[in-house]
Amino acid sequence: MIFLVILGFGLIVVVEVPSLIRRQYWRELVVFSFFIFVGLLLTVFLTLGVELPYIDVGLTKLITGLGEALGLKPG
Amino acid sequence: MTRSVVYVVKKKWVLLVILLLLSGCWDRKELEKLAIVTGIGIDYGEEGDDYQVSFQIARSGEVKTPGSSSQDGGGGGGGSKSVWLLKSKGATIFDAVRNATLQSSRRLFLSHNQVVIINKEVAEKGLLPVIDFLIRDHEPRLNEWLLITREQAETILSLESGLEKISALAIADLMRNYYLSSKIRAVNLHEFAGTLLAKTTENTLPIIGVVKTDQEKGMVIEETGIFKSDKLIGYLNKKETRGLLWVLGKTQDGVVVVELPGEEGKVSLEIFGAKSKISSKVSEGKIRFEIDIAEVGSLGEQTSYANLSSREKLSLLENLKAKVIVEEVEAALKKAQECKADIFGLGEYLQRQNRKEWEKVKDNWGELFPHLEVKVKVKTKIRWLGLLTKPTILEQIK
Amino acid sequence: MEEGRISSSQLSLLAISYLIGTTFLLSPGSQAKQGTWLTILLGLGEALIPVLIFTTLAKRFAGKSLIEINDLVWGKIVGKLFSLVFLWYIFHLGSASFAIFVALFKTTVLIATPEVILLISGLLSCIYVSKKGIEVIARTNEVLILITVLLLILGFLLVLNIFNANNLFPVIEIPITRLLWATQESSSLFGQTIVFMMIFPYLNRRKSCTGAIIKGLVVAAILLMSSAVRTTGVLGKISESYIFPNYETDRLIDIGNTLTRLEILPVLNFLTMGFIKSSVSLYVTSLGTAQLLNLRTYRPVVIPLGILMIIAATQNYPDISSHLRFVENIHPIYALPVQIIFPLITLLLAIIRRLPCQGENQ
Amino acid sequence: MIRFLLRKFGLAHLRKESPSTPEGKLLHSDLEENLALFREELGNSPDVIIRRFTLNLRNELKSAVLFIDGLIDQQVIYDSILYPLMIEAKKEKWAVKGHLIDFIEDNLLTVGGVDKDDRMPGLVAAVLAGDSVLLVDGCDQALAISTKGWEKRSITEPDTEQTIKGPREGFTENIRTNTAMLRRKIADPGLKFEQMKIGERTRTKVSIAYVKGIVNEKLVEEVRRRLKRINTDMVLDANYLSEFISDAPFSPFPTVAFTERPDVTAAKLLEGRVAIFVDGTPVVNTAPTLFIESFQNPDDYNFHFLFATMIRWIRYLAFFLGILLPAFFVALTTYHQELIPTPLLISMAAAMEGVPFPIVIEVVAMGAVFEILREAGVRLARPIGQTISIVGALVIGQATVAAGLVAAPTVIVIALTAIASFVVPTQQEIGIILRLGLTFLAGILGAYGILVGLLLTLIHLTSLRSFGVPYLSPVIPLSIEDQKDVIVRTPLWAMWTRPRSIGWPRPIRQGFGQSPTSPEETAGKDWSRPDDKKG
Repeated sequence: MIFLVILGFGLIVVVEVPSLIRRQYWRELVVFSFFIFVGLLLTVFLTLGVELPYIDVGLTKLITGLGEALGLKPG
Repeated sequence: MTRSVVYVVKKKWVLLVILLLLSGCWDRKELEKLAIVTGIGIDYGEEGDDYQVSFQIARSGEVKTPGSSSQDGGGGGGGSKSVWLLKSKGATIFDAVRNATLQSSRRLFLSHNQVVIINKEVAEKGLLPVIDFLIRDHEPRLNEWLLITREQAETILSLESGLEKISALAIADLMRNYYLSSKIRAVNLHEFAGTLLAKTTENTLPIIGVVKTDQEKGMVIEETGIFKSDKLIGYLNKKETRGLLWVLGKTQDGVVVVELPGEEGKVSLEIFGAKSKISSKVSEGKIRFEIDIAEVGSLGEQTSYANLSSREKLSLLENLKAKVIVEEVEAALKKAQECKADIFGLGEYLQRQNRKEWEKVKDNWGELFPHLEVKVKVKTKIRWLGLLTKPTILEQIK
Repeated sequence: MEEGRISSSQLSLLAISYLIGTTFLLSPGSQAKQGTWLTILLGLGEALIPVLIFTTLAKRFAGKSLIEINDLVWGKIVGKLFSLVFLWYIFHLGSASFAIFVALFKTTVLIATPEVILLISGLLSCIYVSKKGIEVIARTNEVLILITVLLLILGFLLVLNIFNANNLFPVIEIPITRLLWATQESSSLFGQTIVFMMIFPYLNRRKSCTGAIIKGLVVAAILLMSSAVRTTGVLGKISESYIFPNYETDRLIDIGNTLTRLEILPVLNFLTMGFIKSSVSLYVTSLGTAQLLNLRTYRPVVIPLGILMIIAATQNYPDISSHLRFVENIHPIYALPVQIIFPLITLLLAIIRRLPCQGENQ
Repeated sequence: MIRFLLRKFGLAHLRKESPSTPEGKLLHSDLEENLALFREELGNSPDVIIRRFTLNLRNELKSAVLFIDGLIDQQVIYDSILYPLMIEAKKEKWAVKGHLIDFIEDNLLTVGGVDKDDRMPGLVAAVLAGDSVLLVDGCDQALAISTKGWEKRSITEPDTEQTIKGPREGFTENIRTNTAMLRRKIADPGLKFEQMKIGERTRTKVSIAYVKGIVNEKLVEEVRRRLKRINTDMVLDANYLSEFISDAPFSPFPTVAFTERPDVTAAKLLEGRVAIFVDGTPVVNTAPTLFIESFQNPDDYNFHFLFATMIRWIRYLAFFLGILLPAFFVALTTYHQELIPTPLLISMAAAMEGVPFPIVIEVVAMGAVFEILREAGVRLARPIGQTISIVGALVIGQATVAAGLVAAPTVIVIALTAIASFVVPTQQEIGIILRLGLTFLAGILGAYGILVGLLLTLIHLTSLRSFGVPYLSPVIPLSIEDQKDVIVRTPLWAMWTRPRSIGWPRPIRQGFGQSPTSPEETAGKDWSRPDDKKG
């Protein structure tokens, strides 16, 4: 499974990077590789079954927290 | 530009192809690997509260149709019966459904299930635990018909229909053609569930039974069961059932038989359609309902010798018919009030028509309903006489 | 960065699809029971406030995207902060629409198929169209919206035989406070059109943005209201206990016992709308990121962001009902800063600072 | 990207290399030497004929006519070259003034096209093109006399584009004949041909045709540019060019259209398109090409418009059936059985009892079988081909079903698809590709797969352009007035504008409101074209 993930990402890199290099888009290349790396990291985590936090839950906590801080009643 | 764009295209397809190679076909269910369930019967098992669910499965091989060109339908096993009755036990319905696959070589496919037949005991204990799976799961259809039976549900499903190869389809058609007699209260799963959510209205379901002739057994819709929330508590006979249908405005066809005073023989008047209008009045804290039923029909048959084709005779008949209808409705009302079950949905009319009053009474509607006074007014018409002006008989014979 | 130009009518069509993209499935303000359509109507009215605010902002800085406006008005750091929040919001919207459709498919059509496959195969089209640029998105949308509207009308005709007008009354069954909250909920959904702040610069007639967006809003509202009426009319009381009321309505279609179980068609049809929503979100996120980091082209970041988006989709919510609660209770507040507060204070500061100075945008 | 790959594989130098061009050798004044030159250029292949004779004007001169047998018209050579030079020249004593060659050209040769040249390449080219070269001893110049004439196929109706009503003529292999046929259709001075030679070795005559005043000049310029770009050694058919000049070379959708019919070409030119004639093939390229053109058939305009409209809808329907039917079948029978009405489902299940393979496999396999049969039928001589395809189809269809290898519904579906796919000939190739892809997707993800496939296709289509014109126009971007020839085929008198996306420089095609009316209404009506008045 991990192998497939790596393969997929490798494919994307192979497909995207050459044109960037050819046009000397170094800045874009940096950004691209950063995001790709993050994506790869998260995907690997997911495939390894690491529990990542849920967005909605986090936002709910944040906003209710804010609401209480501001002394409003939470939605 | 073009080049890079096109290159993007190629890239995507490459990705897609790889994706497909990686992927199998998860949800594929081959048509010939399906056990097409047409009817479900629900009984209690012998011991305790676990269910015995019986599935009527169509043996597609046996159901010979012009479309099918493949010879002697494969796995069916030469049995001439075109359906297979499969019984399985389980703590819950879903459990039983999955346990069924211990016996069946094919995956049970519920999407084409037509009827759910539920044993009386189960109905008296409450239907909700039974129907929840049927609503929650994506496979069963919401417009499958619910029926109650005094027999074991499996016996009903094991009955042969006179005409159809698959009896469940026959039952479904019975339900669809309820209006021919207007003595069946046909309710499908969705309607039942919807009514369960209603604050005041109570459910009614048809009761199916077995009719025995000397050599063979057939099925028949006997009467209608009254529910309090999801529990079966009472019954309406055929007459009362039609009374209910009159109020619900579901009477579209059928026959009203009246006797002419002073003449022997009967006259059967065909119903061409009826509308009902329910209005609620509140005066000095008492709630009154008025049910107006407007009916149009024709002279269907006469077994008496009188010549009825005169206006006054017809209006007489109209009055007689009106009387019969009133009787039917009042009978139904009486039964409903005995059961404290507002099967007509009068409460909702109250809610729509005068909201405040409803707000007050909605919580003890069950207690209030039996003491409601309901006025029934029926207007009937006889517009057509069939193809005869007068009985085909010479006056002087009689 | 983006060569394409779109007409204002195309923009309205985009707005329509963006609004009904996911809303069709989990209909907004369904807590208002029979009053759903009413809350949508009120929500539309309320939504005009944010729309007018940010379109005024857009007109003031003609040809500038929200990111650039933020930089201009707030300077580099604060501006980028605001832009970041905005981009996160859009990104979240996109991932949410992915997630909702996965939920739909996992519960209805493709039970056993792993989410990843659904997500990736959906993402392919989104990446593809986003790379093609706004022009292609708009044109693709033209076709899809046409089909959608046709199918909606068809859906209406097909349920006429089981439509029961009595279910529509009484209109208001819930306390007024909840009604107001539901209104706020639907208005916050309409406010999502702020996403087009990134697309206004590519209008061929820039001044027409307000009209275009409002047209889109109105049509979308009409569509949503009609579908809400249809749902309540057909399902009645039970509608609020379903997760996907619209889907259930189509499950009930039964024409002469032959035309039954057509639910797959509307599902796919809504899916196309969701596709547009995800694509626009992905496109805008990439474009915004590119502008934020002053890249020369946004195309390289599309794929990585897309991947992040579907990862976010898998991590969006533990279960669909909790997401419903989120949309009902949290989103209205969560959307406030992005939809109203930031644009408003930006506009005010711009007025105070007399921005844009002459010759800065013309 | 291609450049990138080439560099990667070190093939870059191949692109630099271009066929060598022979440098121009001058003629000598001696006849023998000149002939020797020609021999070394042309070799002494048997079809190169050198006819020596003596030309006697005031004194006897050794001369020769050189031509290639089979490319020339014998009659012309004898009557208009040899006879005057050998017989007429004797009759009276000429006073030769000026240069001898000029004198001959002016006074003796009774042929249309004669031009003078003193360099080998031009003359050799002329000889190869079917002219004959006259060499006179003592002159370092030669005359290339046009004596072209060879066997031609007569004008017949094209087999690929048959019509029920309408003209029965189709283009031939000869470019002159073709251009002439077009001239006969359009007697407008605006109709222009631009000749150019493409192909280093074949030197194929290619001419761009367009109607000045209707066509968009930029378009013509673009076509010229793309044709000039081409640097290949052979052009044997119109496709040799279209593959070089199409916008999206990888797209399966044709962005350059083909036709063999003069009437179609004329119509397209008058809509503002450009046609590219290639010598040696009856096929003519027209551009820009819209997707919708595949559904517009010449007969649409030869029949009553209501009927034509109906037929066009049938065509749309058939196109979608041909692409989608197998996919839908697979999706329905393996994923969405709930959509099938119960009785039908049961009977289908009965039909599929005991069929060993998954339906996807069945469908794909049967599709492949059908394609094989079709190919065989096309390539073989017509009578055999038909028998083979029919018999094969019948036998295979019957046998497989009877043997229970394939379910009857599958066969029905495939057959229907096959028939449907023939209705829109120009989109057949795409039909095959899409059908296969969608069927696979349907087999894997059901209707969702189909949707994904269709989405990708739609995106691709919307992003396509043909010579700058959006491929899907006038549907996307929508132009209402062009729907007159898309959704419906309105009466011809109602089609008073040209397609917006193509013929826009001169939008008005004809006077407005010419619907036939009663004479007295028609009386004082002005039917002259608005844009004529303004210039």
